[in-house]
Amino acid sequence: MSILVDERTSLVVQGITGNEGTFHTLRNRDYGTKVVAGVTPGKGGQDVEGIPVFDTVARAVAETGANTSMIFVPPRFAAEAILEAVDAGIGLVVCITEGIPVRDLANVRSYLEASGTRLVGPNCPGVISPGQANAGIIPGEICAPGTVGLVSRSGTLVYQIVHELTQRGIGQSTCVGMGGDPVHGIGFVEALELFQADAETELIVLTGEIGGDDEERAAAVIAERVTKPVVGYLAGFEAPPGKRMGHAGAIVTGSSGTAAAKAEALEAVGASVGRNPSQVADLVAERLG
Amino acid sequence: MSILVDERTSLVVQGITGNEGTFHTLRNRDYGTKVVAGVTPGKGGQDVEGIPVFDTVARAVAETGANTSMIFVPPRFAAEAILEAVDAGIGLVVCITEGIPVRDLANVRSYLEASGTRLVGPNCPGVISPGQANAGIIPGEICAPGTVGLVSRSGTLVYQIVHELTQRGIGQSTCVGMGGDPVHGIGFVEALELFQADAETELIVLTGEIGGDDEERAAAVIAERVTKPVVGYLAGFEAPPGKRMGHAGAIVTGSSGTAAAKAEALEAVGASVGRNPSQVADLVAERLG
Amino acid sequence: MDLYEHMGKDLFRAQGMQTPRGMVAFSGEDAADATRELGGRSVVKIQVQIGGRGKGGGVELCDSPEAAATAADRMIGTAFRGFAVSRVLVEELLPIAREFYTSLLLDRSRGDYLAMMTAEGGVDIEELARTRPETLRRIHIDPLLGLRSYHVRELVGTLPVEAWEGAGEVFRKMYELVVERDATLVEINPLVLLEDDRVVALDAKVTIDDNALWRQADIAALADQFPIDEVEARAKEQGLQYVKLDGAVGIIGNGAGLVMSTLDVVAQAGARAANFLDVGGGASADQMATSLEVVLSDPAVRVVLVNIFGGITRCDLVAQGILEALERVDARVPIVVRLDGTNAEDGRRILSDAAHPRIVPVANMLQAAEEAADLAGAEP
Amino acid sequence: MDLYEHMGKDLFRAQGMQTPRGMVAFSGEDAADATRELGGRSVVKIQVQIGGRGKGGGVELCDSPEAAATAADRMIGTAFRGFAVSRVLVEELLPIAREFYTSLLLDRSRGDYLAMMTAEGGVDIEELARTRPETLRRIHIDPLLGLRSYHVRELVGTLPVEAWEGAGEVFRKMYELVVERDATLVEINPLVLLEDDRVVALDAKVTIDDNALWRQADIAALADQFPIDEVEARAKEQGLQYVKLDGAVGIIGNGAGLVMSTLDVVAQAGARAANFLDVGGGASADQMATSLEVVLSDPAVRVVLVNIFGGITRCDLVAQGILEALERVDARVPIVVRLDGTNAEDGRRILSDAAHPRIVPVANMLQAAEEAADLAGAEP
Repeated sequence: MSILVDERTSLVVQGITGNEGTFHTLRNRDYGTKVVAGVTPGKGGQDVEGIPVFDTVARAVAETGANTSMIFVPPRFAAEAILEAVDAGIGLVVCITEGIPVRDLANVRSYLEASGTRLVGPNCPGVISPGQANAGIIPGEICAPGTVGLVSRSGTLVYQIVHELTQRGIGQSTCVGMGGDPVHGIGFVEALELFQADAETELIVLTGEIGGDDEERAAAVIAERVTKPVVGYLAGFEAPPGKRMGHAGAIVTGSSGTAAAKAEALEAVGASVGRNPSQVADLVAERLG
Repeated sequence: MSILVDERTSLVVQGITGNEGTFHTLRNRDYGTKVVAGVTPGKGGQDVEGIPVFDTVARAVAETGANTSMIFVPPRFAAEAILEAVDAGIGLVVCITEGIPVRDLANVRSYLEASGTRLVGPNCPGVISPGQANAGIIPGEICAPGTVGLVSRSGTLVYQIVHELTQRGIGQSTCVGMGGDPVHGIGFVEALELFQADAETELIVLTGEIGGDDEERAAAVIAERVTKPVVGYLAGFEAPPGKRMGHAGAIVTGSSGTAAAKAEALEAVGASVGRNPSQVADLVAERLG
Repeated sequence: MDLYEHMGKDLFRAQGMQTPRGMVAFSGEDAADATRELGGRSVVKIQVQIGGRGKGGGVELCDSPEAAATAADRMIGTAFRGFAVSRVLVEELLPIAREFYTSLLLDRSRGDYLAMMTAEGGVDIEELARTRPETLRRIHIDPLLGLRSYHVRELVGTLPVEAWEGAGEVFRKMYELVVERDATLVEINPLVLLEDDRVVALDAKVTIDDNALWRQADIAALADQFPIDEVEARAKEQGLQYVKLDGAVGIIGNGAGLVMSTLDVVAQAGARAANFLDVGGGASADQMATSLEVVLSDPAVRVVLVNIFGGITRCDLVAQGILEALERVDARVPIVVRLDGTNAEDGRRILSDAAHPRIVPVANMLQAAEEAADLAGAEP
Repeated sequence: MDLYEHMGKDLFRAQGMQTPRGMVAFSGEDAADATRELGGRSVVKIQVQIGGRGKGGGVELCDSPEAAATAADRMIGTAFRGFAVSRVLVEELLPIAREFYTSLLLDRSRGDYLAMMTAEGGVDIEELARTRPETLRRIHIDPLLGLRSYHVRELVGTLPVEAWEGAGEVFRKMYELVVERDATLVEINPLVLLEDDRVVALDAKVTIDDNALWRQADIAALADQFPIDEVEARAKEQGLQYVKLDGAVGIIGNGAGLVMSTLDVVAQAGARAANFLDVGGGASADQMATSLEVVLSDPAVRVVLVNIFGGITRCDLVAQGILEALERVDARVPIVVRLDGTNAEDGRRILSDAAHPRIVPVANMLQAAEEAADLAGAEP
């Protein structure tokens, strides 16, 4: 088992004919992911190394049965691309695109609420269930199948921590990069619930950063309904207030959204919080026994 | 038990200061319904026979804890009134108003899907759980507490059938007038599910009419997950195609939406369908044993 | 409200859509003039609030003004499928390369809008959906989200590429009619691609939401142009819901569902209803009087059945209303009255005390139907 | 992007909101002229991209042009809470009857918009929400549904009735700024009711979504007017995410999270970061060279820590990039390099083969931090 993606994932890539889109599509197919279709308006009928390209997601779904979408289209068109996937009945949308206006994302999120579609991202590295499927840009080579579920706001911290885990011989059920934008799809709360319900996952690693209150809400969910051990990590203790640290969502506003407050919230509900990525991997090893 | 309304219902009346609003508010209070507030923009601070009036539903909820709204505002403002109730966190909205533009209702319905609010109506007589609460205009005098759940598109057919039941000594758990508009809130499907789950309800009466496919969808639900006996009635066998029979939604379009097809669909899944209201009551008596 | 084709096309043009040049003609002479102005050839089309004109002889290609006059004279003043024809639309003939179909309508089951488009022109769309669904593009549009470019891209997909832009633009305008003009149905069959690659609406079937006419005053004003039964018009003025049917039992009841049910039980009793009339919630003497007048003005009516279930309506007041009404109306036929519900006993006593020669009080709805059927069968 | 008050007010006026008459002044002389034009009295307000000016001495009431000149001279050229002051806003004094507070902002937890209004003017809103929540009206607006009249009715409810219409109108315009101008924050504190019942925005705090500046070209152009660190400006031109901090360890990494984490581990090792620099996904020689130049241009930097985790980025290419960069950049301090992930061994070998005197290769992130902290502590 795993969450979000697995061997039943049939991937359609929106923006498949762009450089990044083509590169990661082929990379994911090489990893073993079932990539069944691509979408680029106006390029329907073409193919990308044998993967058929359609003009709309609806066509791709009708012709290939795609159930998951990965989005690489430019920021001006990305919100519309998510909506298109929702209307086409796609179950999981993974939006890699960075720089989407937040108002567009607010519209998307409102529309998602009444739909049966889940969104990961945007501005995220995507989702990988090692050995099963990769819908995103997390390098498959650093992952290994196993029982640790990982969810992170930062992409490179996913890589860093997965790498440390794999080096210690600890595999992962699924790694989710939820993205660094202030308004996003699946967050810690949903990921925790999915991992808690996933039979294969034994321990959950949660990697947060400054800004917003995702981590604080995660802590509430851990207290209420997560029985599996949780190891946390927070980045940004040294970030000054009012400065955006790379990610659009990574900003301490006044006294709210600090790494210290988030670490405290997680520790208060029994999560072990590591001081650095390496220590996170040590704590995981320890708690897995 | 009962569905939708009961002794925990705290009613706020939107449009309380209009003639109809005042009349039915007081009638429902006399019936024993807990009417806690009214809303009329610009009349906040006044009262209607001791019931405080507020400028907004949000205020009414904040000050009185209202959980159910009954709407009597004119058709041009009614859709907005429903949205206001949704945003104020009202759990059940009963909209009596007739004549709301269907585009406004389509917007409302889309918004409702992501909310926790249920809508009954519009263009409906409302909901009564005899002996507990009345949120609407169904005359309490003709009802009696009991175990028959009734749901109807037509208002006067609710009265007619409830009357026949009560005269035979058969009481009702809840009577729902779902309304005669083409786009509406709770339909047969939701009512069936609620009655099926309600411990007190032993038998369900479903009163349909020409137009749309609510009855056909109800039949599918009955087949799938309703184990309680269902007695049906259909009005409009004599209605000619293309003519709107009073209700905006009561129209046979081409060969679709006929009473005969609906009766057939219900009988095919084991419901007993009466030929007239009196026979419906007879069938109920029979099946209750 | 179902619009005539020419009214629908007026809305199309106001929205910026392309339609053939054309004029409404009320006589053969008009049609000949119009045809002359259009260059000597035209298509003459019956204007009625119903479809199926092409197969029903309601559309004729005319090679000369004289032919147009003949066609128009043949059409005007007749009835098409029971609808009186007062006018025809005379339009230019266009060099058509391909014919398509498109429609946009309120999907009442889902509460959203359903759009369809296909490159197969001039076909029966329900038939096509059943037999060759792959040729038909269907999408749903959430009203809060609105129309998006991917909806349009998906819809036009079966059309030839040269028609994509034009057909997409037409569809955007159709959606504007839903949003801005409260249309619940917009159907164009055929939508055509011309030889110069323009995409033009050759037909227009538009329905506007009756509940929204208050905010579409110009469209509401068009209602005057439709032929309407005099009796229906009178009832409408009085706020009564009246539909003319073809039996002999006049029906008056309170509530649409109850009246429909009354029609059915009368049929079950072996007679047929002469009308549907919902007197509404109040049922005052005034409303009763108007209702009786309306129903009795139909010469086919041989008996009237008044079926009132008193909910909020009080039956004693209804009984008084009926008696007062009978002082103002010449009741030329028997009136079967069934009163039940709130204050029914008082109401029945009032009627029996009055002992009006035309009033036949009955105990319940079934008895009412049987009595009315009997009386309808008897000599008038 | 946080706008100056006067820019926010320009947007307000463009939207049809009322603001006091005023002029931007870049000198005491300007301020005196402006005050003369305003009738001899004015309020002089520091323009900075941060709040708290009222309590911080950034606002001064002036009874004469001379007083305004003095105030402006005192303010301009200084720094307010670390923000350089290049200008003041000189505004007319208005006859104020009451002061209110209102704001509208993106609620990132819910993905909708949160609006607040209270009749309590000039207070700390977070404090008020904690101590007297009943005085504060809060509503959420779903972006697809949009602003509705009941939202406005609820918001203005604690204000005096004579302010309802004016304040409601102000709020509608604020919401337009969200929809039309991509504002993520609009705060007016105070919003005032004048003695003649007009409602006027006395202040303006507006933030525009950086991700939406491509469709707000006029607002994007305002960025030139903000004081910006020269180094930050250079980094921005190169597409690098750079934030100046006040330690001695220059940090370069790939990915915002990893860079933040590097800042933290450096602090844990006892040193402080001189900057945040995210080199992004590519990490080519060009990007590396620019990154090094940017970081080294800060004289406080005594050591640079390059922390790269190769995911898609290949560490061998990064190593080559660093070496090439060092041919173009004068590396005046040691450069601690940690490479891990894809092709890390190749990368490390390339660096050790090169044996560049300034490069200090390390095995992992913790070691990198300790090494860097050590070097930062040593003599430069």
